[in-house]
Amino acid sequence: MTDTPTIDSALANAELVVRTIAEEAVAQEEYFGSLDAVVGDGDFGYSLARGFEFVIAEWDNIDRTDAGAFLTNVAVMITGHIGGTSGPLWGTAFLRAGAHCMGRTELGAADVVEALRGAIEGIKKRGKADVGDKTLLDALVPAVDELEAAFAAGKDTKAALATMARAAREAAEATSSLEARRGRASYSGERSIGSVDAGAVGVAVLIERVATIWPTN
Amino acid sequence: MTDTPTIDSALANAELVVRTIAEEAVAQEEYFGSLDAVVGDGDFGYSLARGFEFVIAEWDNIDRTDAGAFLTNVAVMITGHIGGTSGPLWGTAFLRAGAHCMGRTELGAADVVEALRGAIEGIKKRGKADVGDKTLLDALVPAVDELEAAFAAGKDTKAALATMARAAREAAEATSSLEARRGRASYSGERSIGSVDAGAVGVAVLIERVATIWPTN
Amino acid sequence: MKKFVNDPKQFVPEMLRGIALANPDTLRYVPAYNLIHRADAPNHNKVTIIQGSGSGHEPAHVMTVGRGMLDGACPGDVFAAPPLDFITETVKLLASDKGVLLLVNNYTGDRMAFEMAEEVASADGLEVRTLFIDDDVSVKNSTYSVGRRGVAGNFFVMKAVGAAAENGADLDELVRIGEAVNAVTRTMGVALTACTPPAKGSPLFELGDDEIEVGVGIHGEPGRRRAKWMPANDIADELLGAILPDLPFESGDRVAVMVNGLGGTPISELYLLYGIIHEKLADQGFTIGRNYVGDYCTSLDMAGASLTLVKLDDEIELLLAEPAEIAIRVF
Amino acid sequence: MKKFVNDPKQFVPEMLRGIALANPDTLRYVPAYNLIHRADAPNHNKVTIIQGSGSGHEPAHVMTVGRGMLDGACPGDVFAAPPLDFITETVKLLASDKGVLLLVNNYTGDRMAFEMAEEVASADGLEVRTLFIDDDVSVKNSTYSVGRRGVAGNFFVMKAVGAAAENGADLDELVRIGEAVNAVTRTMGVALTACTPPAKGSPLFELGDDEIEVGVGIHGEPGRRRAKWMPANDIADELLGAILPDLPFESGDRVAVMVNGLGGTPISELYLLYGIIHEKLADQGFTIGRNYVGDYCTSLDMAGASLTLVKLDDEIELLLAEPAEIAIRVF
Ligand SMILES: Nc1ncnc2c1ncn2[C@@H]1O[C@H](COP(=O)(O)OP(=O)(O)O)[C@@H](O)[C@H]1O
Ligand SMILES: Nc1ncnc2c1ncn2[C@@H]1O[C@H](COP(=O)(O)OP(=O)(O)O)[C@@H](O)[C@H]1O
Ligand SMILES: [Mg+2]
Ligand SMILES: [Mg+2]
Ligand SMILES: [Mg+2]
Ligand SMILES: [Mg+2]
Repeated sequence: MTDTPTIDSALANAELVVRTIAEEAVAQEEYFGSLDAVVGDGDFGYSLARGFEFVIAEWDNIDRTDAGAFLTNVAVMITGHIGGTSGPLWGTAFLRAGAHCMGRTELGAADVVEALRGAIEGIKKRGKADVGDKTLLDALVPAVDELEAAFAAGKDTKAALATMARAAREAAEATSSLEARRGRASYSGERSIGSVDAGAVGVAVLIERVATIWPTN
Repeated sequence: MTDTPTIDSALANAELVVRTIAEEAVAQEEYFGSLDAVVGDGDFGYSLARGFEFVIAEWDNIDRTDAGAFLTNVAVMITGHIGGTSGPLWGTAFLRAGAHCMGRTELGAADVVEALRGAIEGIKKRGKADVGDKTLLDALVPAVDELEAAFAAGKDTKAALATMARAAREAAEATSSLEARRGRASYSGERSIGSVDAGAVGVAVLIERVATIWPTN
Repeated sequence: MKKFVNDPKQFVPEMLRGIALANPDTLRYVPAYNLIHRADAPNHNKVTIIQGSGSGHEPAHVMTVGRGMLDGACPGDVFAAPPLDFITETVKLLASDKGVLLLVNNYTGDRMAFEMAEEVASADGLEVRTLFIDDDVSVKNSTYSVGRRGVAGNFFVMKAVGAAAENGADLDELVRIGEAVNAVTRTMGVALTACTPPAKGSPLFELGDDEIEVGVGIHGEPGRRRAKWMPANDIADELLGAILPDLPFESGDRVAVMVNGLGGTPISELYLLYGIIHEKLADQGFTIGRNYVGDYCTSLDMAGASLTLVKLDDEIELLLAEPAEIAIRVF
Repeated sequence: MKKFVNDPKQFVPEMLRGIALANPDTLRYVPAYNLIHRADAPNHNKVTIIQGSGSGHEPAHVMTVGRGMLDGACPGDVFAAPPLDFITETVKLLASDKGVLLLVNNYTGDRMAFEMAEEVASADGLEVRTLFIDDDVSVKNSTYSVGRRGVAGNFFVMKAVGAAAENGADLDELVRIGEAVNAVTRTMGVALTACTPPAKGSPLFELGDDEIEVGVGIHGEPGRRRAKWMPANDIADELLGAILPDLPFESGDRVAVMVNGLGGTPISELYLLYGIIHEKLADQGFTIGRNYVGDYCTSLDMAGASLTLVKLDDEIELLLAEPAEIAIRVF
C-alpha cells in the first residue's frame, strides 16, 4: 500500500487527536448537555467534560511508550472518570483503538481505519447497539466509512479528515428522524423522533474540530 | 330615651344581621383570602366561610329562645368551626354581644351600641389588641362610634347603619398606613405598611352589606 | 396549582385518613375533631401530651403521635389553629389521671384557642397545663409584642417531654422540662420558594427567580429580609450568624443540630447544608451531640430549610436519646 | 436555579460529606470513590451488599447504608452511573469472604459499568454477583429492548437481601431472594414538575402549569403520556390501572404498598394519596401487609410520587419486617 499516505509519528498524532478532542469536549460541555436534555437527562456534556478535564490535568503523566500505550492509558482515565453511559462506551472505544496501535511508531491509513473499526466494534458490543439505534454509532460508522473511502481515493490526511467530518455532521443531523432504541432517550419512544442524538452530534463536533486543526501537508 | 328609635323584635333583627353576615362571608371567601395573603397567610376568607357555612347549614337548629340565646348559640358554632385567629375573636365578639341581649325581646339603640361595645371589649381582651394595631378593631371601633353618634343625632336605623358603614370603610382603608402590631401580619413589620388589614376590610364589607339590605323604615 | 389533592377543603381530612389507614395498629382517627391519637390513649400511667396547630407542617404534628412522643394531635385547617371545640373535645377524650400537657407554638390564633380550651377544661375539673414554644430567632421579642414564633424547635420539646412522660414524670416536671428545652432552643429558616396552600391555589407570596427570604416563617410569613440567592456556604453563615449570638451559644457548648426541610427541598440538599454547618460549628469549638436531617416541620411545599440548635445538658441529651415510635418510619 | 449548593460540580461530594459527618459512629466516607460504607465493613460473616447508581435519588442509595441494608454505596454524579474505577475499588475494599452482591438499577450506563466491574473483580478472584432491578411498569419490555427501568421498588430488594445477608444467607441464596422480590415488585410514577440538575441549572424538561407526566422516570425521562393535571383520586386510578394488570396482582393478594415522594412533594400529600390507594386496594379485595409512605427514591427536587406494589409471601414479608438501621432516621 505504498500509494496510501503515511502518518508519521504515531504517538505525536495520537497526542494531537486526544488533546484536540479533550479540549473540545470541555469547551462544548454546555452545548452537549443541552442536546442530551431534549430527550435524555442532560448530563452528556458534563460527563465528557469531567473525564477529559482529568485527561488534560494528567496530561504530562500519560504513558508515552508508544501510541498504543498512550491511548490505553487515556482509556483507563476515561473509564475511571466518566460516569453514565459514556464512560464505558468511550473507554472501550479508546481501549480498542489503543490495542490496534500497540508497539507501532508509525501508522498507515489502513492502520488508522482499522483502529477506528476496532473502536466501533467495541462500542457495539459494550452497548449492545448497532447503526440505526440512534446513538453515536450513527455518526461514527458513516464517518469512518468515508474516511476509508477518502484514503482509498488518494486524499491526504487533512482532506480525508474533512470528508470524514462532513459525513459525520450529515449523519448526525440525520439521526433526528430516527426513533431511539438504546440509552435513556429510548424511553421516550416516538417522542425521540424530531431531535438529534446528543452522542452522534458530539462525535461530529469532535471530528470536525480534529479536521480543522489538522496541519496541512 | 323615648326619642331614640326602637328596633322591634330583637330576635328577628339578630337573625337578619347574622344571616346577612353569614351569606356575605361565604360569598366573599376568595376576596377576603386575597387580602390576607398580602402580608398574612391567606386563610382569613377560608376560615370565615367555613364557619358561617356551618351556621347557615344549621340555621334551623339555632336556639331561638331570644336574641341573646340566638347570638350565644352562633358564637358557639363559630368557635367550634372557625380556626385560626378569627375563631376565638369572632366567637368572643358574638358571645359578648349575646350576653348583652340575653332575655330581651326588644333592643333600643343604646342596647345595640352597648352590645357592640361588649363585642369590642371581648375582642380587645382576647386578642390583647387595641385601636392602632392594624386589626379589625380599626374598622369596628370607629364604626360603632359613628353608629352611636348617628343614633344620638336622631337618625333611623337604616340611616344610622349607612353612616356606620361609611365610617367602617374609611377606617378600613386607612389601615393601609399602619404597621401591624398583632396577628400574623405583624411579623412583616414595616413591610405591612402599604396594604390594608384583611380583618378590617372584612368588617367593613359585612357592615356595608347589613346597611344595604336593612329594610327602610 | 399541581398537588395530590381532590377537593381542597378536604385536604386535611383526606391526609388524616391516610395516616390512620397506614397505622391501623397504633393510631386512631376521630374525623369530627381532626384528631389523631394513640390507640392506647388515654394511658393513666402517664401525662397525656397533646399538640394542636394549623396543618401544613407535616410530619408535625399529626405524624408525630406515638410512643415516646404525642398522645394526640388535633390540627386545624392549613395554617389555621384548630377551632376551640376540636381542642376541648380532644382534651376530654384523651385526659389521663396524671393530667394533660398542651404543646402550642406561639402564634396569636393558637394562643387564644388553647388558652380558651385550658379555661374550659379546667372548669370541667381537668388538670391541664399549656406550654408555648417560641424558638424562631428571626422575630425579635422586643419589636413585636406578639413574641417569637414556634417553628421546628418544637420537635425537641415534644421529644423531651414525650420521653419524660413515658418514664412517669408528673405534670409539673414535664412543664419544667419543656420550658427548659424551649429556653435553650433556637431556630431560623430560609425560603427558596413560596408555598401554595391548597385552598388558595397559588403561591402565598412572590419570590423572584433569584431571590430568597431569610428568616421566613412556617406559614410563609416574611422574615428578616429578602436577599439574592446565595451559595449554601453563605446561607449557613446567615443562619448561624442569627442563631449563635441569640442564646448565646458559646464555643465549647455541646449542641443538637437540626437541618429541617420546609417541604419542597430534597434530602440531598439538606445533607449538603448539614455538612457545611457541622464543619463551621466544629471549627468554632462546638461539639455536636446529636443531629437531625430531614423534614420535621414543613411549610407545605415550600423549598427551603431551617436550622435549629439546642444547647445540650445531660438531662436533655438523655431524653432526646430515648426510644420513640411514630407514623413516620422508614421500614 | 435556587438550591442549597455551592459549586454544582461539588454537589455530590459535599452531600456525601454531610452524610458522613452526620453518622460518625456508623459510616465511613472515601472521597476518592464517592464511597459511603458501613464502619464495620467488610464483615466476613455476611455477604457484602453494594449498590451503585447515579446520584440525585437520595435517600437511595447513599443514605440506605447500614445494618440490615447496604454495606456500601458508590454513586456516580447526578443521574450518571459511577465510573468503573469507583465500583472496582469499592468492591475490592469491601469484599467479604462470603462474596459480594451488586445491586444495580437496570439502565444502560449502570449495566455496562457494573458488568465491566464484575469482569474485573472476578478476574481478581473475587466472588461477585450482580442483580438488576427493573420494576417500572411504564416502560414496556417488548417495545424497548433496553428493558424496564429500576426505580423505587429497588428498596424492597435492598431490604430483603439486606435482612437475609444479616441472617447469614450465602450469595446464591441472596441472588434467589433478590430475584424473587424483583419478580413481584411493580412501580409507576407521575411527575407534577420537572427536576433541576444542579450542573444544568434549569428544569430538565418542560411541563405546563396544568400538565403532569404519567409514568415518568426518576431521571426525568418521559413516561407513558403527558396529561392534564387531575385530582388525586384519578391519579391513583392511573397508577393502579397500570400496575395491577401488569404482574398481575389479583384480588385476595397480600401486598406491600409504597407511596414514594419524588423529592419536591411534601409528606402531607403523600399520605393523602396513600389513603386513597389504600381504600381502592381494600375495595378490590387486597390485604395490605405493610405500607411505606415517604421519600425513598427521588428525582432531585421533582414534585411527584410513585406507587410500588409488592406481592407478599411469608418469606418476603418476614424479611421486610426485620430490623435495620440507616442514616435516615427521625430521632
Ligand atoms: N447502548 C448504547 N450504545 C451506544 N451508544 C449509546 C448507547 N446508549 C447511549 N448511547 C449514546 O450515549 C449518549 C448519552 O450519553 P450519556 O448522557 O453520557 O448517557 P446517560 O444516558 O447515562 O446519561 C447518547 O446520546 C447516545 O449517543
Ligand atoms: N390579636 C388580634 N386582635 C384582634 N384582631 C386580630 C388579632 N390578630 C389578628 N387579628 C385580625 O385577624 C385577621 C386575620 O385573621 P385570620 O387570617 O383568620 O388569622 P391567622 O393569622 O390565624 O391566619 C387580621 O387581618 C386582623 O384583622
Ligand atoms: Mg445523559
Ligand atoms: Mg390568616
Ligand atoms: Mg392562618
Ligand atoms: Mg445520565
